Amino acid sequence: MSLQVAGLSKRYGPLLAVDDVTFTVEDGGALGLVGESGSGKTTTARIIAGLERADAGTVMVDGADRAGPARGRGQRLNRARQIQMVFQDPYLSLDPRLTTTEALGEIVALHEPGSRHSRRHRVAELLDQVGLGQREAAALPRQLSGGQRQRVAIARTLAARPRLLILDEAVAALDVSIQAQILNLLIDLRRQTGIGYLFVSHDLAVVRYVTEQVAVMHSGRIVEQGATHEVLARPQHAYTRLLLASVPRRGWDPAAVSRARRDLHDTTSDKETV
Amino acid sequence: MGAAASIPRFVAGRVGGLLLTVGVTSFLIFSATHLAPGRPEEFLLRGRPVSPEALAAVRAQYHLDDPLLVQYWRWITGVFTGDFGRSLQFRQDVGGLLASRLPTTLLLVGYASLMIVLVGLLLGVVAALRPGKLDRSIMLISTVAAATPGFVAVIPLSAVFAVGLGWFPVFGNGEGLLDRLWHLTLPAVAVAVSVVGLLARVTRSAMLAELSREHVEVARSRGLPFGSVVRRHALRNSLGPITTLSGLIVAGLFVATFVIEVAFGLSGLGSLLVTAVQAKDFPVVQAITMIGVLAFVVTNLLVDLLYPLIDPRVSLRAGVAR
Amino acid sequence: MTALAINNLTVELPAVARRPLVADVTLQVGAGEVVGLVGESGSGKSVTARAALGLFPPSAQVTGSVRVAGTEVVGLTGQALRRLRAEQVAMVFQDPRASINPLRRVGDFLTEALRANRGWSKAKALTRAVELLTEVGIAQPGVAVRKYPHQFSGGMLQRVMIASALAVEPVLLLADEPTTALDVTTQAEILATLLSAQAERAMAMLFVTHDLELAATICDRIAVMYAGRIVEEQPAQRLFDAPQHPYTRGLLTATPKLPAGGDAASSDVAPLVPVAGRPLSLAENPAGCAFAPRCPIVVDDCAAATPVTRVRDGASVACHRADELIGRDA
Amino acid sequence: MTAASATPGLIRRRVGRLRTGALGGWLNIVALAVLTVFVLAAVFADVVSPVGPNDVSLSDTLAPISGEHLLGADQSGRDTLSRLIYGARGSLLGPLAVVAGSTLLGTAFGVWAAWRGGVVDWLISRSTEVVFAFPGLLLAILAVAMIGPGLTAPVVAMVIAYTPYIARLSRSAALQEAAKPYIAAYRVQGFSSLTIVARHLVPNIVPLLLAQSTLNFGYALLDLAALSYLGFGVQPPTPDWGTMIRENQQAVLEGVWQPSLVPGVCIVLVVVAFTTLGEAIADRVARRDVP
Repeated sequence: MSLQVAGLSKRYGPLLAVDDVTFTVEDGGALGLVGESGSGKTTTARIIAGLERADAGTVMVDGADRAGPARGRGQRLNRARQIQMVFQDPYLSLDPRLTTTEALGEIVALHEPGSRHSRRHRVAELLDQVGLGQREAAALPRQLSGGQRQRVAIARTLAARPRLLILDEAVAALDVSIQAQILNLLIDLRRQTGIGYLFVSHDLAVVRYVTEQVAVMHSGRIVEQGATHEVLARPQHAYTRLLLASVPRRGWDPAAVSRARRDLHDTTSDKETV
Repeated sequence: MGAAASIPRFVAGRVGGLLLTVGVTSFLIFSATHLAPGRPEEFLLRGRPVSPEALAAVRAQYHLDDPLLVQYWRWITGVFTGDFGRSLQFRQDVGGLLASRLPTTLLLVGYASLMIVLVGLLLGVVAALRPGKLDRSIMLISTVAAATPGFVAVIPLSAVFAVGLGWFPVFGNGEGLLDRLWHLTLPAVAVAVSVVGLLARVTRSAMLAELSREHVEVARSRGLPFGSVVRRHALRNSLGPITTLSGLIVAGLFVATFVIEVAFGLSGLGSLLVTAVQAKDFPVVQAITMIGVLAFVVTNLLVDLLYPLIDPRVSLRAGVAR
Repeated sequence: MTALAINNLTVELPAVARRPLVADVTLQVGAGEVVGLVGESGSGKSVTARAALGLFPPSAQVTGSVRVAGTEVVGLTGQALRRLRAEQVAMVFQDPRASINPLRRVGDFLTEALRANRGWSKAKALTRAVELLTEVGIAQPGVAVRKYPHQFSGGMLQRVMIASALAVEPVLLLADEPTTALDVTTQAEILATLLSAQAERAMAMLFVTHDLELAATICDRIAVMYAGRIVEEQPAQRLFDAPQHPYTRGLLTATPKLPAGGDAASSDVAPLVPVAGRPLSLAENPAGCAFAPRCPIVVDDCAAATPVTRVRDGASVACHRADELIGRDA
Repeated sequence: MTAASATPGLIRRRVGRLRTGALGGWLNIVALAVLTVFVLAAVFADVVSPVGPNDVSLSDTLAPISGEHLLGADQSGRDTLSRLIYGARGSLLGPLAVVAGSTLLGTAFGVWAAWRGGVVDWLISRSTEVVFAFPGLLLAILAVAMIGPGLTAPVVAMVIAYTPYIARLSRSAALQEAAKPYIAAYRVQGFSSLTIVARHLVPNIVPLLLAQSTLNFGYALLDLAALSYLGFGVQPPTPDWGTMIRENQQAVLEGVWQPSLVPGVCIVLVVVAFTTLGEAIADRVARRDVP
């Protein structure tokens, strides 16, 4: 199953949030969608997930456009099995009243209705897939740590056996030591199940570990896309270069970076004026 | 954004909204009393048997045969020229009746509002700034006060201050401003009690919410004197919710005073409304209800217009964007 | 003179947390020095930094000593505490949007401290405010002072915050995650502004961050906190080259990195090595080393006693196995 | 964006909520006890009441507190305690009906407006504004003028008057809840709108609505008592607390205050109890939202 996004646009009042965005995620592939806040990356992701409607453009999966509203239960479930989404805030993305087991059981019952025994078996399998134990299975979201909540959120998406997972800043709210656990979990899951990723992030270093392809967004447009290691090694667009230069590392000079940024803004639109 | 250009538009928008609301509510009030069971002319004629001609004459005099919309139109255009029709009960112009009753009600509302805002704000601010015993005592008192409606407060007030100590009169409106105020003191206190409690509680929680804001912590971390932090940040920023509530309170007072007028036998709009309802004197009921609604809507409009001055983030065009 | 000297500081909040928010912390910041305080959420780094302002959570129990330019801060109240904040220490907070009163003009925010604390006239304070805004790189400062916070971007507002901190002419500047709430490309500008102001005034700066890589690039020395304690402290470069505490090592191997010059074109990425387990919550207070449950080199001793901090060659480490680790790396 | 230092914020939130409940937890227990006593008295009035509510004994007119009349007797020589106990029925049932009706209607309208948005939202919001313009008591008086005195007209009017408050609250709560990613996650999972709203959204705003409805019970009781006091509510000789105050007010001027004060105190007690409980629930709701 490949995802083909073409000519996607979305306007909020005077703001063109997404401007003619086109890219493809191959079956089982992983594309990083990189940009800062306001770049339109999250809106793009939400349109693909079906949470927002695009003003123009198509979202093709297996030759069918899923940009319009779903017609009927069958189509809704079918789309759910194509694409699932993991959100940034692992606390707010879980119903606070439901334990892990209840939250997962509900989705399993929707997508694979069967005997109670088979459902329980499937829930156990999902918990195992994301590395959660008995304690976490019986816990409410507020009793779990950030990393554990994000594991629950991932398990919940896997319950529908989707072919593509959208990860919207899925590790951004986590502490570094936990972030690495979740990143490794994502890498392992993909290796085991062949699932594809659309990995939305502001963090180029993180994108490097999870994706082979990357698209850089700026002010609603994709300014550069290509193989991740290529783009990181030889960025073509000035904005990509700035983004790369902004990441602190040894010998990093913030003053030089901020000069580069000012130059870029002088040449493009200046959105940071007072 | 040209602030100067958008202020008239903002005001116009709000006033337009107000007119729409007043239009709809006035029609509801008018049609409601007309859909009521029992015919007004039966009251007019006091059940006396009359000839059909006499009945028709009465109906014609009060325009009761016109279609509802025509009657409504006649009434609403009259309202804007001060003509509220004729009272069935007193057989005189409603406008004149209202004019004689309105001053008492207005004075009572003003007097009570003053007490409420002064005492309520003070109690709320003190409670927020003095956690511990004082806060708890004020909260207990204002919780009880908020639960004490005027007609209950009347009992201890008149038992102690009128009957026991004899400081204040129990009945009557008084003559001249000072005498009137003297007569209205107990009623005003009775009206104010529950609302003071409410305002104190809201002020306290608004202040506490602001005091726990990060920018207040930052202000303190900059070595600003505590008094100045409280005044310039906590109190200043709680003005929004406090003003909104005060507006609602003052608007609602109109109706609260109605009950107290009855309790103290004051001849204001409230006592007039009660007798009018009992007598099915619809023109009076309509007029007073309409005034109650107008008071409410206009006060809220004033608060709305004040809001952009309190909170600069409120875009004049978009209204309260929160 | 030492700008900031924290000795055995412990901050407890029994009503909220079972373990101390900050436990037995000792840390110095010299004049003109930039010290990084690094740790994850709940590690106590912000509480430690705020201690230098005498800003403790309400009803906190505080023991130990915090000296700013020789003045003891713990127990300081009233006028003396205000003078400390007005003249010695200033802080740049994480979220400028939340730190500045949204209902008052930016100029008001900048001048109110000068007027209240120094008794300056409005005009004099405003002139100074405009100078400071110019220094932190705000175009048209004369216009900016008349605007409200919501009319600024986050990055610009953080510059206003920095200007207000500089107005104090502080001995010690505290920066609590000053770029975390901002966009990646804004981060460099804020840091450049902060660092140039620091260098020009030879201020001492305590820089609090969760980002070890960031701390390493801008700090002279770094202290790493875990569960309320400083587990390791070293000069920045050496901390990077030879981390000694297993937690510091874990943080470094768990942080995703961009390719360095040589292997840039390679598509092979060395896997991340995460730290196992999860951080200690405020409700947990196990005996012994707080990191023991997550530590790859844990031994029986670790759960028995809290490790003492040992100093060697300018590096201090709180680990039962520190000697072995240092010996192995040497 | 990235892992922020949550500590001071978290502490501030937790300490902050320790300070909001100014009147300790024991008050909640007292409030519950008070309400239990009144509800039991109302339900078992026939059993616990010393005499009938309308048993007249003219020789006991305005009798003081004594062994025979534990709370004295009124102007007509009726036992105050007995009238109080029977009066609890109407005084509590009226507000219950108002709260039940307005909560159901208000929640339905509010959630509908929030979830559908667009024209539905516009219509509901505008209608809400119109009803807002009527203070509850005024609407009730108007209803009495139309339909006549009794419990029905005021209750119906108050349901209409209270519904917009609940509608506005549930609309904004539902909007806030619907913006949370867990609701988005359910949409992506393929659940129908009805399932999401009924199984996830509404249950998550119920505690908030419960808090407001508990507070509203107190306000409705005050409004209905005021109507009875004006003579528009429960009609004599059926006992009602508001009516009792009205009937015995004259006696205050003669120095006998207990027949009117006692029902007044009952009103205050019950309203304080509902306020206390409502705020306790609201406090818990606020606490739940701190992770």
